[in-house]
Order: sequence, then C-alpha cells, then structure tokens
Amino acid sequence: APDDEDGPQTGASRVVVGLSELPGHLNPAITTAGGVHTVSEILYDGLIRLEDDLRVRPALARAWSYLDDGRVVRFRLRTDARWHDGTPFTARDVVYSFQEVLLRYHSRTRASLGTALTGVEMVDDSTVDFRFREPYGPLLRQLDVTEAPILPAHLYSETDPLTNPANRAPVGTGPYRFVRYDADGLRYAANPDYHDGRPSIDELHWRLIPDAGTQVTALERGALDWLFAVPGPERRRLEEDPTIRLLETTRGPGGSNCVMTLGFNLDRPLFGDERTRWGIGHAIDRAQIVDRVLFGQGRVAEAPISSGIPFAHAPEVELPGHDPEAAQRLLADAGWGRDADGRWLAMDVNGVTAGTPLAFDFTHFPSFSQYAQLLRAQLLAVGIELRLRPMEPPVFVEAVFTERAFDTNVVSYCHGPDPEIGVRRMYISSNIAPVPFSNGAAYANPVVDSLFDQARRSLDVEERGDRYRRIQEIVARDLPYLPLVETESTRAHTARCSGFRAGGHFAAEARCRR
Amino acid sequence: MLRLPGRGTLRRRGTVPQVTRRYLLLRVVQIVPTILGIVLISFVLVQAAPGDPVLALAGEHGDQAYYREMRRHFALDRPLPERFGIYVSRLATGDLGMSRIQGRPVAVIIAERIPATLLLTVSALLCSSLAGLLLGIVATLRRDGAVDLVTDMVTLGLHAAPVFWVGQISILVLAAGLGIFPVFGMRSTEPQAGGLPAALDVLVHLALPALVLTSQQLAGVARVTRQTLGRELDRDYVRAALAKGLPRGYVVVRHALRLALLPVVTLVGHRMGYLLGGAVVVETIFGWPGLGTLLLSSLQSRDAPVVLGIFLLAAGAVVVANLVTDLTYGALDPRVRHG
Amino acid sequence: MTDSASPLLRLEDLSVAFDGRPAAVDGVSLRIDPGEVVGLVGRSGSGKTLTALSILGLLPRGAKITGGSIRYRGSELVGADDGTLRGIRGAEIGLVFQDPLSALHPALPVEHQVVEGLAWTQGRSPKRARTEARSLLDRVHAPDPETWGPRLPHEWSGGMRQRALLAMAMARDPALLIVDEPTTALDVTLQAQILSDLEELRSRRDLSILLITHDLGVVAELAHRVVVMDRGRIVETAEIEEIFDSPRAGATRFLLEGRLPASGASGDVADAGGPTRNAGGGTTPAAPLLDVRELTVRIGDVPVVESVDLRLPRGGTLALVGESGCGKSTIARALVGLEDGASGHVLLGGHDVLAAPPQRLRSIRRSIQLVWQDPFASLNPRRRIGWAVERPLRIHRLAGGVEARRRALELLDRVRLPRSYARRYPHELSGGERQRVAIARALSVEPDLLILDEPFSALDAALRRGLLKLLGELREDLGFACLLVSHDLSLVRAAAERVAVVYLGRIVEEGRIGAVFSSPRHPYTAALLSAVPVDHPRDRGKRRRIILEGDVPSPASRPSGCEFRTRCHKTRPECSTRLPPLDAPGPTSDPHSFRCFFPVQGR
Amino acid sequence: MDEGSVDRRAHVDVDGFPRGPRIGRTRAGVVLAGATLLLGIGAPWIAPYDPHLIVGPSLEAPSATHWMGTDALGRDLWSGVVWGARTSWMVGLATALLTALLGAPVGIAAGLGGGRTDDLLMRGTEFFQTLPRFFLAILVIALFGAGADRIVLVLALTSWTGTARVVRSEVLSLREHDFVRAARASGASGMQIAAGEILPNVLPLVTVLFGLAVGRVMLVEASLSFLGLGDPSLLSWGALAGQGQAFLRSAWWLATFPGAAIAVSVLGLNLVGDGLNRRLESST
Ligand SMILES: Nc1ncnc2c1ncn2[C@@H]1O[C@H](COP(=O)(O)OP(=O)(O)OP(=O)(O)O)[C@@H](O)[C@H]1O
Ligand SMILES: Nc1ncnc2c1ncn2[C@@H]1O[C@H](COP(=O)(O)OP(=O)(O)OP(=O)(O)O)[C@@H](O)[C@H]1O
Ligand SMILES: [Mg+2]
Ligand SMILES: [Mg+2]
Repeated sequence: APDDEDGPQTGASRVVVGLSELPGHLNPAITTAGGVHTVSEILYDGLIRLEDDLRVRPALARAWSYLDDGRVVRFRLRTDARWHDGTPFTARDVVYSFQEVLLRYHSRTRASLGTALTGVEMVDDSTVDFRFREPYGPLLRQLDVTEAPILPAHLYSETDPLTNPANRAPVGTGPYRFVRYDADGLRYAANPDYHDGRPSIDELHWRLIPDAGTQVTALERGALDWLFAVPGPERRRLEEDPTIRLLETTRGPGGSNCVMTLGFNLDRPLFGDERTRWGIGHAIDRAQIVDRVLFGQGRVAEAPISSGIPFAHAPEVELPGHDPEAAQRLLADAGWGRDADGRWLAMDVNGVTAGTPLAFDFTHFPSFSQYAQLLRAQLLAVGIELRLRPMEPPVFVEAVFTERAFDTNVVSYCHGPDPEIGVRRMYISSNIAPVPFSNGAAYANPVVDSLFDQARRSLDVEERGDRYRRIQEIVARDLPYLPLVETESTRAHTARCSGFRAGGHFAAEARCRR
Repeated sequence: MLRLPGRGTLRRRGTVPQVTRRYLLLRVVQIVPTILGIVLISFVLVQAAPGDPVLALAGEHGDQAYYREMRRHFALDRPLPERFGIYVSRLATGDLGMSRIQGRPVAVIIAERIPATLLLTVSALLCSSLAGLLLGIVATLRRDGAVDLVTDMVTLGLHAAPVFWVGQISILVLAAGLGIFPVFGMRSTEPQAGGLPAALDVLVHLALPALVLTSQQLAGVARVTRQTLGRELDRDYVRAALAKGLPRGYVVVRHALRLALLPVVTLVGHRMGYLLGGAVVVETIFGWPGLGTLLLSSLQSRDAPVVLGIFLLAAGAVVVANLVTDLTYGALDPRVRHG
Repeated sequence: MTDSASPLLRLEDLSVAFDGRPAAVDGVSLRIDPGEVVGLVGRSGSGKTLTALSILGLLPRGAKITGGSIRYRGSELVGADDGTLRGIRGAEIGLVFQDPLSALHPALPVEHQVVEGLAWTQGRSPKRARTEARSLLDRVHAPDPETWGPRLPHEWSGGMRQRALLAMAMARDPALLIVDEPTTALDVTLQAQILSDLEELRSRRDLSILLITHDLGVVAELAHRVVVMDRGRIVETAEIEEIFDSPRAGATRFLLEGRLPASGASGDVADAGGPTRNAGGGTTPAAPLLDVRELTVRIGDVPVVESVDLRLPRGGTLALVGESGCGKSTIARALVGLEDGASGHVLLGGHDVLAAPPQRLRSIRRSIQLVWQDPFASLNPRRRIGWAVERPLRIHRLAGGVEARRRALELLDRVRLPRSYARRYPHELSGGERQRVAIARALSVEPDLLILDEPFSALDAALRRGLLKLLGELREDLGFACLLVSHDLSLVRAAAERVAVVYLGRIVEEGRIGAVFSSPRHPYTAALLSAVPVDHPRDRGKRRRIILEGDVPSPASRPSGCEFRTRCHKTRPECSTRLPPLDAPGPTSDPHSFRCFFPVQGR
Repeated sequence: MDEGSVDRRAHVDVDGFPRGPRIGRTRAGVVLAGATLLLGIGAPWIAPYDPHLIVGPSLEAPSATHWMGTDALGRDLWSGVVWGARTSWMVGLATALLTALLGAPVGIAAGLGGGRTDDLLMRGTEFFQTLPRFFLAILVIALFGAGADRIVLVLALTSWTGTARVVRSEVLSLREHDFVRAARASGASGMQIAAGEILPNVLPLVTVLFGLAVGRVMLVEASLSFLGLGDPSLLSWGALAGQGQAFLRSAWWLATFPGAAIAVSVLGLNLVGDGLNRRLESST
C-alpha cells in the first residue's frame, strides 16, 4: 500500500510535489514563465487573491475604495504581515514592486496595466493609491499573486532585480518559505507567521521528474502527493484509483483561461474572404480535439472569450461547427473549385491567381504538434492541405509577430481573469506591430477598437460584459481567429490529503491524514 | 572494421618510433587548436541561429523598449567578433558567462549537474567495459558453444536497439511492470540519514538508468573483445606458446588478451561521444538530474551560454578521452607507431 | 632406426579434416625412431603442417582428427586430455613453426618467449630465466643475445627469428623436434646456417627430427628417411638415397624434376636464347642499352645502394644476386625512377632516367618494364586480366578500344594463356598463370628492357621451369634485354649470361656466369655458391661448405674498409683500412671483376 | 620472400565469430533489412491507411483492423510504421551516401597524396572526429529548427571521418602493393592510379562502411526524433516512439512497435555489413 512507502514518520506532515523542470529562479515578478510561477507563487502574495472561481478576496490589501470618479483606487494594507526574514511588510514594498519591477519586467502587467496607470503612490505605511488617466475596470483582477506578486523592497531596492541573489533564495510573505534549492528539486517549509494562519502541511518538497508519465507512476506509488498536471492519457486511469483525487481547472501556471486559437494571417489574399475562413472552420472537428488531443481535459470553445470569464463570455455567439458540407459550400461560394484529386483550386477568388491550390503553412510550437497533426488530418479529409511548420518559441515569435511570415498559426492565448489582460491584445489594431502574442491576424476594426476601450473604462461589470459580448458577435462573424478549445488542466493529489486549490497557493489550506 | 596499425606488414624495419616524451608533449599541444576550433564553431552556430534569445525571455508580452533593454543587458547589441572575443577571453579564465534564464554563472549551473552525469556515465563505462570484456572472454573460450551463440545474438540485438527503446521497455517491464526499480530521479523523497543509507539510495536509483546506458555500450565491447580475441587465438603465436607446454588460460590472458585489448581500448576510448549522447537520452527518460536534461531544457529556452558550455564540456571530454586512449594504446603495445 | 619395436613416435592411419570438407590429411602412417631424422616432403598444401600440428593437439580451429592414432613412446595422444598433452608439449616434443614472425608474440621480448615454457613449468626466477634464455640463444648461434634478447621480434631479422624459434623449441630439451619449413623463408646463406645448426643439435644430443619441407635439397642435406606426401596421403616412404635414385611416386618425381641443377653445366635457357648472337664473338657492343654509373640510393639517410656501375647490352641478360636485403630490388626500382633518393646516372639508350623531366620519364618508362616478385600482389585483384594487360597501352596512349583488346589477346597467346582468361579475375588464376599475365602486361608496350624482380620465387619448382623456358623463347622472338634479380643461384645460372653479386648495396663481383660460378673470386660469392644445397644426398659432406656467420651489417653503419670483412673467413688487418676497388685483372673483352684484396684462387 | 606463406591468408579463417549458424546470417540480415526497406519503398501500396488520416478510435489496442493499434489521434500505427520506414531509410541512405562521398575521396587523397596532403587532411579529419556528433546534431537542429536536410547534413559532416580514416589506411596498404607500383612504373599518373587501381579496391570496403553507416544513422536519427528534434513533416520511427513515451503506461504498443522496427532494420543492416566485411577480409 502506498502509505507504507511513506518512509520514516518524522512527525511533520509533508507534501511531495512533482516538478517537470527546475525554474532558473524563483522571482515571479520579473517573468510570466510558467515554470517560475508554478513553484514561486506560494512564497508570495498579491494585494488581492482570486479564488478558483475568480471571485476577488483581500490578501495583502485589507480593503479598497474608488476615489476621483474611479480614477484613483486606494488600497488599505495589512499591518500584521511580515516578510519571511522578519521585516514588516509596508506600503513601500508595494510601490517598489510596481514601479521598479512589475511595470518593467512582468510583461503582462507592463502591457496591460502599464498603459493605463499614471502612478502608484504611497499615502502612508499602510495605504497605497493607484492613479489612472481614466477609470480602469479590470484592475482588481490584475493584482493577485500571478499578475502582481509583491517583492521585499528592503532586499531589492537599489539592485538589478534580474540578477539579485534573492531570486534564488527568495523572501516573500506567502504561506510557505524557501528552504533549499538543489539539483533534484526544492524544499519549502510552512510559514508559522503567515497572516492568514499557519498552513497545516509542514513541508513542501518539489521533486524534479521531467517526464510526465513518470510523475504519474510516482503519484500512484505514493512517492508524490501532488501533481500540477496529469497527462490526458493517464487521467482515465487515475479517475478509477481510489487513492487519488483529481481537480480540474482552467488555471495554468502564469496564466489562466487559455484558449487554443487558430489564427489566419489576414495579409494573405488566400484568407481575404471570410467565407474561406468560415469554410475552413467548418472543416474542423473541434470536439475531436478535446477527445483525442486533450483526452477530455478541456471543452470546445463556444465563443471568442473564454467561459472562465463568465461576465464576458457569450455562449450565444455562433462559431463554425464541424460541417464538411457547409465547408464545401462556403469554399465554393468564395470562388474555390475542386480538381479531380479532390484538391481545392482558386477559380475566382479575390486577389488569388487562378489555379492556386488551397494549401497553406501552419506555424506552431513543437509542443503543439498533436493539434497540428490532427488539424492536418481533418483538413486533408476535405481536400485542404496543411503544411506543418513547427518552430521553437523564439523562432515562432520572430516569424509570426515580427516578420509576419506565416499563413496560419496556433497560439494558446490565455485570456486571464479579465478580457483586458488576454483578449484585447489579440484584436486591437494598434497591436498590429512586432509585439509577441498580440494581433497576429492583423485584424483591424475601429468598432471593435472602440468597444474594447469602452469596456476598459467602465467600472460596471454589467456594462463591461455587454461591450465584450458585442465584440464577440463581430469577431465571430469576421473570424480573424478561430477559437478551437478551452484547455483545462488536471491536478491530482493523494486521497490522504484534502483542501487543495488550483491556484498558486495550492497547498495553503490543505491538510493531510496520517 | 578495426585495423591495427603496424600489424602484419612491417615491411621497412627501423622506422618504428617509440612513444617518446616529445610525442606526448606534441599530442597535448595539438589539443589547443582543436579546442579553439570547437569553441569557434559552436559560438558561430549559436549566434547564427534564427530566433531572438530575448524573445524567449519575454514570454507572452513585451515591446520593443523592453527588448532593447534586455539586449543591452546581455551585451547582445555588440558586434559578433567583439562578443566572441569577450567569450574566449572569459573562457580562458574558466568563465562560461551568465545564464540568460537563470541569471547565474554557467560554470556554476553546469558544475551542479556534473556529479550526476559523471556518476551515471562512469558507472556505465565501468560496468560495460568490465562486463563486456568478461562476456567477450567467456564467449571466446567457449567458442562456438551455446554461451558464444547466445552472447552473439544478444549483443547483436543490443547493438541494433535504440537506447530510448531499451529504456522504455525496461521501464515497462522492470520498473512499472514488476516494480523492481525506482523509475525516476537520483534520490528518494525521504531524507536519508547520513552517509551510507544516502549512498545506497542513490545506488538504487542509479541501477536502471546505468543498466540501460551500460547495455548500449556493452554490446560493442563484448563484440569487439570476442572478435579480436577470437582472431588472436587463431594466430600462430598462440599455438606456439601452447607448444611450449604453457597452460591455455595463461596463454589466453597473458598473450592473446594483451593484443586483443588494443581495439577494445580504442573502442571504449573513442566512444566517449556516444556515451555522452546516450546519457542525454537516458537522463531524459529517467529524469536523471544531469547535464543531458539541462541541455535539453536550455535548448528549449534558448539559453545559449549554457548550451555552449555543455557542448564545450562534451567536446572537451571527447578530446581528453581520445588523448588518454592513444596514450594507453602506446603503453599496451610497444610496437605502436605514432605518425 | 631399425629397432622397429620401440619407435619414438608412431602415426597410424591418421586423418584430419576441416568440418564439412574432405580429409586434408588422409590415413597418414609414419614412424620416427630415436636419433632419426625423417624428412616429410610434399607440395604446398599437401597436409604436412596439419600432420605436424595434430601430433601436439594444436590443430587450427575447425580441424579435427577424424581417425587413426598417434603414439608417443607407446602412449596414445589422440583424444588425450589437456594435462597429458601439456606434459608432452615442449618437454618431449618441440615444435618449430613454419612462419617465424607470426609464431612469435609481437609485443613480448624474444628472450622472454624463449624461456617462458621453462620458467612456467619449472619456476625460474626472472634473472635465472634470462640467463638461461641467453645461453639458449647463444647455442643456436643467435648473435649477441645480451643486446638482442630484450628486443621485440619485429626488430629481429628473419634468420635470427628462425633461430629464436629453434632455441624456444629446444628450451626444455625435447627428445623429438618437429621443424616445419625451417628454411623456406630464407635465402641460401641463412639456409645453410640453419641447416648446420640443426645438424649440430642433432649430433650433440641424440635428437630425433621430423623435418618438413618442400625442398628436396634440404632433405638431401639432413634426412635419413623421407616420407612424401601428396594431397593428404603418403605416396612414398623410402631411405634417402632411394628417393633420389629411383623415385617411385609421381609426386616425388614432380618434386625432383622441378629442381634446377645447382652445379654442373650452365642452364639451357640462356644458351637457347638469341642474345649470344649479338654478343658477336665476345666483343662488347658499342653502345650498351643500359649504362648505370655511380648509382647511389639513399632511403632516409641510409645509403642502401652505393655507387653501383652496371652495363647491359641490347638483348643481353644480367642477373643481380645477393642475400636478402642487400639492395637488389632497390637497384631495380631506381632504374625505373621509383626511388626518390637515387643519385648518379642511369642511362637508357642515352637518356638519363634520373634527370628526366616528368614528360620524358613517361616515355622512358615505356621502354623499361618491371615484373614483380609476388604474382598475388602484382595484379589488381578487382580488375580483369584483359584490363591489366591493356593497361600500359592505354596509359601510354599506344592503343585504345578494340585495338588494345586485340593486342592484349595476342599477348595472352604469346604467354600461352587461353584468350578466355582475359575475362577472368586474378584470383581465378594460379600463381604461374598470374606471373605469365604479369609478363604479358610488361611486354605489351614492347620494352627494350625487362626487369624481373624475383620473378619465380613464389612459385613451385615445376612452374619455375616452365616460365623460364617461356621467357627464353620470348626473348628470342622479341629481342628485349633482361635484368634478373634473384637470390636463387640455380635460376640465375639457368637464365642469365652475366651476373653481378651485390653485397650491402655494392657490387662485389661481376662477370660471365660460367666464369663466376666455376671460379668465384670474391669470398662472398664463393660462400654463396657453397651454400646451395647438394643435388643428391650422396654429395653430402663432399663439398666444402663456407658458412657465413651472422647477418648482413646494416647499411646505416657500414664496416670500414672492405665491407664484407666482418663475415669473411679470410679477413686480414689490411681489409679494414681501405675499400678494395672493383678490378678486372683478366681479358677486357670478357671482364670478370671483383672487389677483394685476397681473392679466392680460381680452380 | 616468404614463399610458403604467400597465399596463407587464403585459407586462414580471419573472422573471429562463431561458426555455427553464421551461414544463414548474412541472408537473415538481407531479409530483415530488405523487409523494412520494401515497406518504405512500397509504402503507398502496403499501408492500409493514410498514416495522416484519422481512421479509427483513439488509442485502440492492436486488433485485426489495426494490426499495431492506433495512436491518440486515431491514426493507424501500422501505416505509420510503414511510412516511417521510408523516412528512416531515406535519411539513413542519404546520410550514408554523403558520408561515403565525402569520406572516400578524402581517404584516397590522403593515402595516395602522402606527406603534406596527408598531414593536412588527417589533421582536419581528426578535428571533425573530436566533434561530439550527437551533441552537435542536437545543437544544430535545436538552433536552426528541425528538418531532414539538416539532420542528413550534420550527421554526414560528423560521420565521414570514419570512412576517410579506414579508406586511407586501406589505401596506404594498397599503395605498397606491387600492382600499384607496377602502374606507377609504367607511367600512370596519380589520377589514373586513383581511378584505375585504388578505387575498385576500396569500393567494397566503402560499401560495407556504407551499410553500417545506414544503420548507425538510423539510430541517431531515431534518437533525435525521439527527443523531438526530428523532421516534423515526415513520419519517422523515432518520432512515433517519442509520441509513445507519453503513453508508455496506457498504450504500450505506441512505443514498442516503432522501436522494434528500428531494431530490426539496424540488426539486418549490421548482419549484412558484418557478413560482407568478413567476406571482404577473407578474400583480400
Ligand atoms: N586454417 C585452415 N582452414 C582451412 N583449411 C586449411 C587451414 N589450414 C590448412 N588448410 C588446408 O589443409 C590442407 C593442408 O594444409 P597444410 O597447411 O598442412 O599444408 P602444407 O603441406 O603444410 O603446405 P605448405 O607447404 O603451404 O605449408 C590445405 O589444402 C589447406 O588448404
Ligand atoms: N623504407 C626503408 N627504410 C629503411 N630501410 C629500407 C627501406 N626500404 C628498404 N630498406 C632497406 O634497404 C635494404 C635493401 O632492400 P631491398 O628490398 O632492395 O633488398 P633486396 O636485396 O631486394 O632483398 P630481398 O631479397 O629480401 O628482396 C634493406 O636493408 C632494407 O632493410
Ligand atoms: Mg605448411
Ligand atoms: Mg627484393
């Protein structure tokens, strides 16, 4: 039995976590890299906390209020929080973290919040003001430990945050404190002074096991207690294992509500007609992706905005479903015709030389090759040829967003807790620029641009939701992107323990049976 | 396949230079341009590669100003020759630069991983050499017998099987199936009390990856031993030694093996590259926290200094292994010509 | 040897076969009595070595004794266990292997190998073993065991290696010595040395010897009784005289017939040849075809050939003789411009080969052709015979396509090979046939001079004869001159008009065959001639044999004065001061020159 | 000099391998390697399905309709293995060919040229030999992106040295043969000797090396593909096995069959190479 293999009972409770790769450092404020965030978020806090259902809870900030018509947001901070080295947490830490680190190096915060904010000011030791040019609706969702972890100013100020030694021996305010980092993994211990109460589990051990399959075996044998991600193929087996519990979530490390998205390069005459794009869309069986690539870890995307952001999600919007008939009809309407071999050739397509086949490149990360292969298979079945072009991330970024040398691509756009973070960047015309993971399709629609601005300015969730729904109607019709599937990830843990959460502080409230 | 230098037709007598001190010195000195060449090639490759390392750092967001800042930060805005000059002069002092991802000295990052890889490769090297030699000798002594045939078949098979496949199958059968071995990592999750138990723990974890890596190397050693020893045993000098009334075992070990060892030593020594390559695959499969896993993750994140560092280390290991082999060769066979 | 009740060794009906093949040794019976020397003779491949190896249970892999018995002093060796055999090996029966180089471990000092058996079985201290090794080597006349003992086999010369093997076999004082082709690899002087060593060993301690050879001359020197093998069977067993006087088996006659007489009348071939016509009553022709002056060849820094002068008239035949390593082949190669370190003058029809520019050299090469020693190595194994014969024509652009093919076929006719051979590969030909091809190839460009470097030494005696005859006829037809390089004096006598004796890269004697062979003036020539084995056992001991001691000195450190003095039995103090000139005291029309202060007096 | 042993090598058994079942071995090798080669050549006719199309349920165990089961997407593994043969063989053959084309001329030039030429070429060869092949391949492919052309190029660039060295030493010994001397004596030029005398003699050796190289390259290519560095637009055995790694516990067939296909091909090639090599050694 797995429990026997638990080794010598030391009296302290411990959770062993599987780790796919060692993070280079443990500073979540200078990067959005998943590897770093997975292990480091539990060491830190944000001003607020987002529950798994995205409800906003206080964290380092006790309370907040809107001043000056919403152009200033005032946060009252906790006074009982302390850094792991004993130094008290103050407003100075908040101001330093935003001004010197987050708005410079945390690329997502820099890109969204950075453009709206005019300043972060300390009012007193326990009060901070965020000042904006105009009211900024999404603010609260951008202040959790993922989007805006707070660093200790007393260790970081006057240094280069990228090379500060504290990145490898972090000091945070979070529920766990750092103990050791070695080639096999990491050790954390419970923070006895945690302002939200001492965690029940005494120690967290992170064990490096690069291979996901091996991680599962280790979990089954009791050598691991918690896994951030179970590979799809293994999930069904674990479901039946009474010693193991699963937890499905749309939250991923360093990003959440991710939607696997097919992008068309609208600069290409090939895709100039939205009937062509819709035709291609009808040829794709997105349910099959959920089934065979994700093994059920996800759902077919119903709308351009993720269902994980309920106030903005518009399930009523129509996206092309799997319908080969419709696909052929639309392609024919757009001026394509099939030859004897069943391939589509341009007959009378705007801007396309007659006789050009409907064959195009598909640029993707090597890690998304399963999607690529399945899409190739599905399109091949209706006579459309997809040429796979896997590229390592840096090459991909350069090719797609800098040089725009691609036909179609697939990107996992993480919408985050608010469309302002992850959706806006895909559609606004000012993002037709060499900005990574932005408007790759080169979609430009002034109406959409202005709707996004309205949604951002508003402090009223209802009103914001309405603007976002109107945006979705438009972009679903124009279809610069085809949202394929919303990916979920399956956490798994031993049945011995309970109370885990999906987010960064996954173990803070968990407890284990002996 | 393997041809001994100077065997057979030493037509022209008196032209066989011995291994001299000068020769040793020459061999050592020759290493310098080799290493410099390797440094240059690898540096140029990394620099010429498409893809901007800064983009890998940026993650999903970022803008031009941000990139410029990062570029300046890593001296990527300097001209190429200047960067190479900086790199080489630092290299000379043992400084491999800073990792772009981890922000730590590459030398330190690599040094952390060396023990694990060293443990894995050295134990595989020793096991495969000794076991291969032994297997080859036993098979030769029982020539044409069952042991010989079975050895031949098995080594042929191992020789042809890709190392990842051997790893996968052994995980399927030995680790996952029968549960005999731990399947990942280098240490248990439990803290081990002090010296011996901790060492034993590592040993248990080492068993399977080392076995897989050993199996890859062993086949070659056993086959070459079998082949050359078999060939030596057919030579007249063996029969001449027997005709003197010497016992067979003595003749095999003292006469024949001595010469048969030469190609085996060459094989083992010149397969350093193979061994390290195999280690990369095996480390990946078994989650062994060594240089191989570091190499792959650094490649994915485009951490050029680390990749370069590992590549240089591997190339250096190969160069040194070749040198040691050649010198051993000279010690084993006094006739050896070095030309 | 008449006491048939207690033979030392008795083979009865012994058969040996390689698995799955017909017996290689087929029902061999023979006996050896104490003190007796038995010769086992037969053509190459007749099973002699296998017979010898089976006695000690040392057959090569795959070979098995399939029947019969081997009794040593009455005890059965076939099927005996390893312990018994080990007791016999070395201690009772010593074995000297056929090929001395391969029978020695290449990486162990020779002296170590000599006493290894002794040291192992009798537990000698290393120091004692070394002393014993050196005295053993000394006993078989290996020079300077102190210096040479610790060296490796490849540093030893062929003759010395053969001696080391002898010492090794004798180390444990066996009662029977099996010697497998002890002299085949050696030239006459060394052969004489080894044979006299063997004779000495036998007479000093009542040793029995089984002497394996294909050379009846060797047997004639030493054996009491001869057993003749052919294709694995014994075809004749007889007392030694009987074999020579009245051979019964065909195989025996074959072996006897192949032999060219070593003494007596000069050979038939040279007499049959045309060149004597040109020689015109003994007057030297005006312009010689080949005129070599002061030819010196350095290999590295070593002068391997030293100021050699040679002259060869159009159509004439000159032989170069001398011990192995004396520089004969080097001279031959230098004449074609294949030696980079050659200096002096090599004039061929007035043009200097050594000074010729590349373009000129090509055409000179057309008029000199070489036939090489080893017929197995001189033809490209991956090219058909026809290709090989046409090749020189194509290289020199004398003919191409159909014309070349036609000429090649004609040449095959000339050397008496069926035209169909043009499509064969070398390995489908016997050694003699290959040598014919080599000759055909050489003749294809109609050279003025044919150089034959040991052309027949790799061949069976009977083949030699046939080829010699062919060569004579070709010479008569085509009129080319011949330079024959050989250490086989009987061959030289049969084939050449004039002979030059080479010692240490210098010519020490030169003259007409008849003159030189019948009354050699240089002691070296005399020793060479005396070393040729007797033609018939009855001549044993009749001839005064001059055994040359030791090996040829290295050309790197030539002795001062007369270079032969270190091995000369007539040496006097004067010899070390000055190099004797090459003088011809006799008639200038037929010069007989030699390089000695104290020449042997003509008979 | 040594009359008695001139043709000794003709009947001395030079190989050191067990005698017994070796008779059929080369043939077994031809059958094994030939079978997978035929799969590759005849892929369009042999494969029951298009290996890129979804033709069955996801992860179905081997059955009558899908002999080797299906992969996660529902593609037929047997068809994948059949088409994979084409890739593995193509990469193997192309690389080995390039290796031979680079290595043999260098070896011949060094062996025949001697002196400075030899020195220079061998220094270069030695240098290339010290480059750790697998690491360099990983480096190049990971940096420049995956592609069959790059794999072929890198592997050939790091493999030709072996061929060059073996060919050179063969040429060195051939050069001392009398037939080469004979050609020189009769005035043949360097090129004539290289083409007329040397080439036909090293060709069989080069062929053997070629065969062994094909097998070796297949293994390296498979390992690279396994690590995800193979050509993504081609189906290869290594890539199939690499995909199988994720399903090691849930779908044993995915890792087992492609790996076995590699082993079988390489085994066959090695058997053939060994056999030819032996024949070569005992015939020269
Ligand atoms: N190792 C071997 N493998 C196969 N055949 C062999 C082997 N050794 C010898 N033979 C064959 O056995 C026969 C007898 O060989 P053996 O060596 O006894 O001849 P030999 O009379 O000693 O000839 P030689 O004068 O050339 O030494 C020959 O036909 C030879 O081809
Ligand atoms: N490359 C070399 N380096 C040093 N010495 C050499 C070399 N080649 C030949 N020699 C020496 O030159 C001398 C003459 O050699 P050569 O081959 O001409 O002799 P040979 O009379 O033809 O002998 P054989 O009868 O054995 O063929 C020998 O002492 C030999 O050792
Ligand atoms: Mg013999
Ligand atoms: Mg010679």
